[in-house]
Amino acid sequence: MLEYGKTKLLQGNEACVYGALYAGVQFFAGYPITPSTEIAEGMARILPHIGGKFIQMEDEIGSIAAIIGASNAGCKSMTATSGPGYSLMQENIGYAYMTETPCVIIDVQRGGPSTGLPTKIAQADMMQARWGTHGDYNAIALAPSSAKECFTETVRAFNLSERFRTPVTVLTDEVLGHMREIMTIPEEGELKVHKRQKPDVPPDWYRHFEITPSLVSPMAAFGEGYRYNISGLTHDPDGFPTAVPSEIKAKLEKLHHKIDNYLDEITSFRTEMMDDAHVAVFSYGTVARASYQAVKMAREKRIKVGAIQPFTIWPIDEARIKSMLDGVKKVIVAELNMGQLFYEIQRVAPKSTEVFHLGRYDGEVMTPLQILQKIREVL
Amino acid sequence: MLEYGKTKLLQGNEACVYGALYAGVQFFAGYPITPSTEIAEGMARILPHIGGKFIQMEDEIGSIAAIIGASNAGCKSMTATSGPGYSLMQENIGYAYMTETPCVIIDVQRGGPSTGLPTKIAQADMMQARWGTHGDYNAIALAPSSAKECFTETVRAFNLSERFRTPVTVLTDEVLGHMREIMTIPEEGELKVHKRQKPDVPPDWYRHFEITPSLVSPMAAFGEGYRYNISGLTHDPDGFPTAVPSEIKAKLEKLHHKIDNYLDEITSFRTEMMDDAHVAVFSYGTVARASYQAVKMAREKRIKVGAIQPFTIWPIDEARIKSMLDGVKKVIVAELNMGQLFYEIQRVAPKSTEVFHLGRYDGEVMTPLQILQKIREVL
Amino acid sequence: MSEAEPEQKIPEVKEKEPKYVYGPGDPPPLNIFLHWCKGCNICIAYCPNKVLEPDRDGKPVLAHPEKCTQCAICWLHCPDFAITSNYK
Amino acid sequence: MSEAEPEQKIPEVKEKEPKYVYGPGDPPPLNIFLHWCKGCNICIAYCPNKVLEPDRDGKPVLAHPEKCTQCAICWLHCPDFAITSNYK
Amino acid sequence: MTTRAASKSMGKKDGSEKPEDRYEIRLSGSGGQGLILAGVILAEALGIGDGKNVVQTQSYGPEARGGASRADLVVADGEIYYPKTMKLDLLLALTQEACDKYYPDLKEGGTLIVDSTMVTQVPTKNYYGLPFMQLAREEVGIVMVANVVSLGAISELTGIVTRDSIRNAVLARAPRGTEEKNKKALELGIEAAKKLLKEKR
Amino acid sequence: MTTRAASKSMGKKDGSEKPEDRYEIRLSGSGGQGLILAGVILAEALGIGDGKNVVQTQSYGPEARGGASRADLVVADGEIYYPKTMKLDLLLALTQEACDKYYPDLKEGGTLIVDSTMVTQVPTKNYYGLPFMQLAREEVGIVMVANVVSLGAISELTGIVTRDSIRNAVLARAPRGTEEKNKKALELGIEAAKKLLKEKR
Amino acid sequence: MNKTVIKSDVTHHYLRPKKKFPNVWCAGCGNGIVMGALIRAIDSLGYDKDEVAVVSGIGCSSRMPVYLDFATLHTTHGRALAFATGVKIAKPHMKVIVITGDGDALAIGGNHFIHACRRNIDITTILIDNKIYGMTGGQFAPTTPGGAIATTAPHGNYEKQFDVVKLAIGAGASYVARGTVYHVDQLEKLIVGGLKKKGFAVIDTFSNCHTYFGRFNREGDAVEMIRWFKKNALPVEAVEKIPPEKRVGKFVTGLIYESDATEFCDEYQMLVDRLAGKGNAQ
Amino acid sequence: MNKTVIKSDVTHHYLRPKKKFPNVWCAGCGNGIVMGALIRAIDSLGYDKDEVAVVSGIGCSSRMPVYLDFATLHTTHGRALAFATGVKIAKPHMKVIVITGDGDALAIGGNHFIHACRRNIDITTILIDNKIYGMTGGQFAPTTPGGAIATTAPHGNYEKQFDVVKLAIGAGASYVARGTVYHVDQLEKLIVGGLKKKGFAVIDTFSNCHTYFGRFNREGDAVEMIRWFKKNALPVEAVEKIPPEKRVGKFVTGLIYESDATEFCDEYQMLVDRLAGKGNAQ
Ligand SMILES: Cc1ncc(C[n+]2csc(CCOP(=O)(O)OP(=O)(O)O)c2C)c(N)n1
Ligand SMILES: Cc1ncc(C[n+]2csc(CCOP(=O)(O)OP(=O)(O)O)c2C)c(N)n1
Ligand code: SF4
Ligand code: SF4
Ligand code: SF4
Ligand code: SF4
Ligand code: SF4
Ligand code: SF4
Ligand SMILES: [Mg+2]
Ligand SMILES: [Mg+2]
Repeated sequence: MLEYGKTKLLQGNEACVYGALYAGVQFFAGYPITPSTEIAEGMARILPHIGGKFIQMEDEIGSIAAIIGASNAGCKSMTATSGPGYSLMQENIGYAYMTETPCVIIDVQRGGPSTGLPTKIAQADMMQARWGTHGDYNAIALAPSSAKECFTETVRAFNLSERFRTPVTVLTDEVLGHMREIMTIPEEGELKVHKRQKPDVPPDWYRHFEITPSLVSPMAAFGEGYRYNISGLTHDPDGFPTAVPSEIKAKLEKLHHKIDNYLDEITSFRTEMMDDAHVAVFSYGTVARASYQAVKMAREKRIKVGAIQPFTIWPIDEARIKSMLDGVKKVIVAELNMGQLFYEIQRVAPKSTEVFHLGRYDGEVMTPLQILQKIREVL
Repeated sequence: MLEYGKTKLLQGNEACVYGALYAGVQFFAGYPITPSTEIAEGMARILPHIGGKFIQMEDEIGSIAAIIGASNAGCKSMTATSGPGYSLMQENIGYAYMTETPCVIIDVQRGGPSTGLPTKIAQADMMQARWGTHGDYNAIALAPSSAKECFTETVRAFNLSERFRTPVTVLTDEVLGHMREIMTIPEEGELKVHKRQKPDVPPDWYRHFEITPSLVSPMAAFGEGYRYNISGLTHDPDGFPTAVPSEIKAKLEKLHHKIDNYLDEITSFRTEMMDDAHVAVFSYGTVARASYQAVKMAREKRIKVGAIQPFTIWPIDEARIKSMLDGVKKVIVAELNMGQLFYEIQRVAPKSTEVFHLGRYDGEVMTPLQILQKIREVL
Repeated sequence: MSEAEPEQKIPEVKEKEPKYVYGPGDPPPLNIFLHWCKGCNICIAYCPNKVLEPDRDGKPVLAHPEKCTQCAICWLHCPDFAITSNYK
Repeated sequence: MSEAEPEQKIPEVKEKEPKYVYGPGDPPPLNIFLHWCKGCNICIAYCPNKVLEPDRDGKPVLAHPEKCTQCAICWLHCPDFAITSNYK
Repeated sequence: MTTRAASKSMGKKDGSEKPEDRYEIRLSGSGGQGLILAGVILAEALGIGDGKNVVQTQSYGPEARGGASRADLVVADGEIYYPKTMKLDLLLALTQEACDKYYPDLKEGGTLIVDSTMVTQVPTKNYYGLPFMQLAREEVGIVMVANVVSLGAISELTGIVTRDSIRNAVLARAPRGTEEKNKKALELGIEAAKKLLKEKR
Repeated sequence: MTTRAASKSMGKKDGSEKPEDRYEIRLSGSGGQGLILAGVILAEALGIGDGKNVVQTQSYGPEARGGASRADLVVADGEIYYPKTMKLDLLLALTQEACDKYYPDLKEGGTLIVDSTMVTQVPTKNYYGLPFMQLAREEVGIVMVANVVSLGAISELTGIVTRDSIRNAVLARAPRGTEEKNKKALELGIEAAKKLLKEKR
Repeated sequence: MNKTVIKSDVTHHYLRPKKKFPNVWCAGCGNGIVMGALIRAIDSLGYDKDEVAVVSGIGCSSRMPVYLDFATLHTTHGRALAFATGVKIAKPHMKVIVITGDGDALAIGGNHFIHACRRNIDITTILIDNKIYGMTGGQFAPTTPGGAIATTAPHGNYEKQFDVVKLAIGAGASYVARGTVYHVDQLEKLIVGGLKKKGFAVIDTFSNCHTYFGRFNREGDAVEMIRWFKKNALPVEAVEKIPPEKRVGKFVTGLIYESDATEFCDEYQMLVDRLAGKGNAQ
Repeated sequence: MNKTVIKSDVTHHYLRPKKKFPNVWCAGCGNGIVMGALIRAIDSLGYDKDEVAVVSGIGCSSRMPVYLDFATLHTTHGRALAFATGVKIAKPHMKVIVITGDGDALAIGGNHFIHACRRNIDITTILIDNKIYGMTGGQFAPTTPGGAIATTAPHGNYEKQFDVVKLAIGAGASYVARGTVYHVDQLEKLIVGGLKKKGFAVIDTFSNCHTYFGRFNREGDAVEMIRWFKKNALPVEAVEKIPPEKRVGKFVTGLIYESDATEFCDEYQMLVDRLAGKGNAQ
């Protein structure tokens, strides 16, 4: 059970469960996979106690389908998986983008490709979280780096998902998922919990995919007096399949801009000692913690280095990153892969900033020493 | 049947079939999906005549699995699909990367996300072709722009796939797949056909994933005197699951570098009127043809513009693109989506080159006039 | 929809359903929405009483309205909801 | 592997299989590869003749080699291929 | 490439490239009239018979199942860049709907050929009208070959395709047993067009 | 944070950030000895009882099923950045294998505690040895509580955790009906450690 | 259901006429006939429109929900039952109906199909079994008869077929029936039975795709194909009475199998109640 | 199979000893017992090592191929049969064996399972049915009995189970058997039967996961769990002879179903031959 205000020792995966409960999760469907399984297990234990629904589906495709179904029936819904399952979900994640269905997917990353390294860490699904399904869409993905952030970013994932009617991925990793950390469950009301915006028009006027000025449409639920169609075919504001070029274009622009127009609301960063930094370490998740440690060690050696940690992996806030790197001569992108976030920073960094990659991809966590060494190397 | 030297009117999809036959395809598994279905239909018609194998699987997951199985049993293998199917295949495409199994996947792109626009064009699976599955790997994807190129790029896809022991995606599109064009089937021997490199060591010495100096390992087939293990778990050179960091690292580097070390062999471009161009239009597939037309029209108006068409979409040859854009002030990336190739060009373009995006995403083909207008706009 | 032939006598049909008696001035037995009808011929072929005949486009015309017994076969089998009865 | 007790008489067993006669100087009836054995206890529990007994780690010791009838139950059920016979 | 009704080159030759000379055709009518097949036959005649470059496209999508139907061709001696039609040189319309819909795509001075019994309101005076459906039904006995009749007429009226090539192409695509009827349909179209040209002169 | 065996701060305070004072612990032995649970208990004692920050990690993977087992803790008053251990302040080793494997990770001057009957070759003279398994078996009657015995010893030997906190934490995690045995095990460890300290002095 | 009055326009009350008609189906396609039967079944049960959800996958058949004035969810190919499972569990009081094709339910969607059967979740599935993939232009389905021609079986189909009824029973469904688009009254009754059943119900519905299956296999147009159903249907009640030699080439219709297994959502609710009674877990 | 001599070390001839042993399985896990039976079955048939391919998915059970000295393909979770289908069609002369778990074959892999059954492709499938997901630490499987505890059924499993035998028969398999890790001789014979069968063969093999299933459900260690199989197995030959009340709680073992349906690769070859005889297509 969720106990507001209580201090607990929680695994990252458990913290995700509690975060979801805090955010009001009502439906969970999943299929076991290491290293995410504790999330499903926690849900199976708790949800029936609080009137929520848990189902273990036959596979990940079914899991994401079920949560999309449940979300459209009015439930805050979530699933959790790891790389192989995340890959299998891609088609239906695309369906969620297209049908603007809120739902949260937690991907506890492990080494890949393929079955890879089920019990070892990697951060190699980052690009997949943006580009994993076919077609044109926009994506939100968040990345915590501690049990506490597993909690808060899961809450934020639900909020953003419900707020923007779009699936949100939380990218954690094997170390984060399994490590235990002391954290205090926030009090009720301490964190914002976004409630899905219901329509305020009579059923006859309701358009499930209305192109509102804000680009986000209010959302009715099945069985509550509104009857409408939902389709994965490109559709008009009423949800009916269309092949009219202007309607197609409007739909895709809605999908993109309802996210890109709200970067301020969606993106979130932590920076440490960036004020006078000549060198920045850019990293997220478990690696960000190594970066802070390394920066601290480097500062003790009077090296002017700082650290930037995005909690929002997608969308990329180009302008903000540019301004954060303004005056920074060199930026090291540290990540547990052979280059993913690196490419994005390469793309958006100011022309005067040199971008370096520090990758680790042998199943082990990056250490502060490795980062420190790289800092020395690029100086 | 494939008739060497004969001139035919062929759909792009048919040209893919003939290209595959030319390259020696022996096994096809697929699941129907618009607009790729003619490829499966052609295979169903022809393969049983020539002793090849055709199977319609229960879904796309099964299709890609079957071709990987068949490839490991020694057959040149292929499947064809469109966006939704390509998404479903992602997990097993990752398995092919990991197990270094040659196979060809043709993705005839349509509008998306989700079911989207089955009978309308888009080019929005480009990033997915690189980042669609989870984990760390490298990818090859090719993009033809005519029936003839559907043929030759399919041949090239088989060659690269067999040469580098890796899956290769051919990205075509709805217009290309369905349009008919006059082309002459090359004579036997006219195009290179790469034969899979078999081991030349006795079975006891054979290591299926040997880290050779070239990084490409010779490949035995099942049932031919070599017995070995293949696994999607991260494995040692013998194919046995490993958790040893140095072995993990070596494996992932093999997957990346066996492609990146051979950019010259893999990447291929066509350029038109780039010699003195101040502006370049960068585009691929059907759009490249509109670009050539637009460039021609612009040149008649004395605008110094040229066109670059990559046949190899992945890997990105940074150095080559940088040198092609050397001296070009502005480059317009024209594509049928809201920004994909654009991001890559933004990333790799020389600092002195301004990069613009021209997207169309309403299900229609980009016209030469649209491009011409954009050229005028950026001048 | 189709011209009525007022004086004609209706042949006996052996059905339990109350017979439909088509008299002068009565509305036709069926309404056929030609816009929805695709001319599939099902109603025409399955009508046990040959009430319907195809027009130039293959769409049904009430050729013999007086023979209609309101047996419902046509409208229950019409895939396009193009037939309704004026009596049921 | 385990010390033999040469002179002991073998109890009658009612099996069709040729009886194994364990005499002085004979090799032990079974080989047990302790490195592969995980001490699951299956062989010990299922041996109909109580030939085997667990050592400190729970791994089987040929406590009564002379009672072995070579019935094969132990090695057919050993999940770890840790038992072979010296006679079959 | 030169044809009696060829379009003007779209731009000037600047020497740096072989000039392109696109000739664009649309065959239109309603689904089931065999216009895609007609497009394929014409493309094969031009491409395989006459050695031109040809690209044939068609419209899919909701339109495809019933309703309007069309086949587009771009013909050129050199490489064809943009594969879709930009401005038609020739439009064949077998229904009023098709004629109304596609006439605006015909370039000024382009050739319009219509089925004279189906298209009763022609948006220009400058056109050729022949009763293709009627000819097929009455003279060959199957309305299905109206598409081939119209190919005959096109070949005669525009000269874009050689007689031999179109004949071979029709025969190559005729289902077994229908060769004679198709041949007849083609000649019918040619003859009707000849008569029409004579009348017009 | 101050403890009897606290590590030195890893770096200097430069005023811009609260200085970090990591104390790193590894509990090691073989699978089935309950070391993960011991780690959890210790973490809860430190984190919930004593109000420290704690991160507990463990090794998964092939090692996890049987073989060596370990639980790592990083303890600090302030924020813990890097969650894994960097250089151990305290190593508990219940098997020889674990001692051999992890001793190199212990910092110079760090505390080594071993099971004195299991670990016969200790790589240093500077260590504490107590027969945890034997004590558990002989004094409590279940070898399973050796982990709790060792927690008692740790609390006494290092003082990193308060007596109350470790007691509460042990009781909170003890399965119903085993509270007494666990309490006994803890006291056993504390007493044994006291005796050992006295001997050493 | 009041049999004596077959209201002829009741169907229109449940359609979404605005710009959705005429529908996309070919002239004479059985999908429309099934839709009529479904509407009449729902109407006869007096369900409120707002308590009905209709979920489908992708295919000609799966287009049906778009036309119906309920909560409708047109999903991805093969996944209708998985989506529907989410809808049903989220709102157990809703009547959840799945419309699916033989390709959608049995090829790509086979796994969700057998698991829905196994769970015995209260969903009524109308499987429109036209022996082909209609939407994509006539490839063979797992139900296409041996020897039949399809675009991916141009030399005749050499694969074996699922017997949908056997498969559903083997997987655990509690209501398994077969109907045809000829037998519209029976079909309506079978759907009514399925809707009333608390558990997973499948109605394997033989329908015509004359555009592809009929054309490729010379089985004629809609009229002829539907006539074939009339001729070859064998009501389950009659099977035993008919000599085996007369059963050859025929297919059984009616309610073929029913069991009284408990339903999934009920089981879940029982757990919830049990836990509530028992107090909170740790 | 020569019953009179049970060579005790024949198994070692088929193992890959180099750094692969001891295997990853828990002490006493039935997977190893099944592996022994499989090896003896293959040996008794005298197959050449090079003509055997063993394909598996992901799971404890699916780790088996790694230890076997054949062509071995350890694939993705649930997909073994689809990969194996490719191998078999590519090299029809090879003996293709699939090792799979109840989760692998019946949860995520259910679709490939029923389609392999339907096609009746010549693959012998050993489904190691331990009623749980072992590899991931004890979640319930589609075979986990009602009421049983699993990590995702902490309050007791409220889902229904597949009857693997019924499902396989319903889907079209031509050889359906059940064995256990206690009855090693029978198991070996059933595998031999499956391998000889030209068509799709399933051997549903009850095995013990004492580490999770046994522990959670107080069914004891390997020895106890395997003893349970001994006690509750009912040979199919004996079923009829035993009064129904004595069958309660027992399960049937042996070759339960066999049909002589033609095999997939044979059908394909017939097509190829027919086309060759008929001359070339257009
Ligand atoms: C993932 C995916 N694969 C393939 C398709 C293409 N597709 C659409 S419908 C269909 C088959 C339809 O057959 P069926 O379910 O029998 O419906 P019918 O059209 O016959 O009513 C296929 C293969 C798709 N939309 N998505
Ligand atoms: C796509 C995907 N989903 C989930 C998993 C995680 N996973 C691995 S094995 C397994 C279940 C294994 O159960 P079973 O097949 O019964 O094998 P067992 O371990 O019991 O022998 C699961 C869920 C995975 N590897 N890949
Ligand atoms: S109701 Fe019956 S009799 Fe009347 S037109 Fe329809 S089918 Fe014929
Ligand atoms: S059945 Fe309906 S659609 Fe068909 S012809 Fe009759 S009215 Fe028209
Ligand atoms: S062969 Fe039989 S008698 Fe001998 S030890 Fe083994 S089980 Fe016991
Ligand atoms: S059965 Fe095998 S593994 Fe188990 S105790 Fe006996 S020898 Fe060891
Ligand atoms: S293609 Fe077949 S199934 Fe689809 S609408 Fe036409 S007749 Fe019906
Ligand atoms: S977890 Fe279970 S299935 Fe896996 S090896 Fe251990 S006993 Fe066997
Ligand atoms: Mg169908
Ligand atoms: Mg299992």
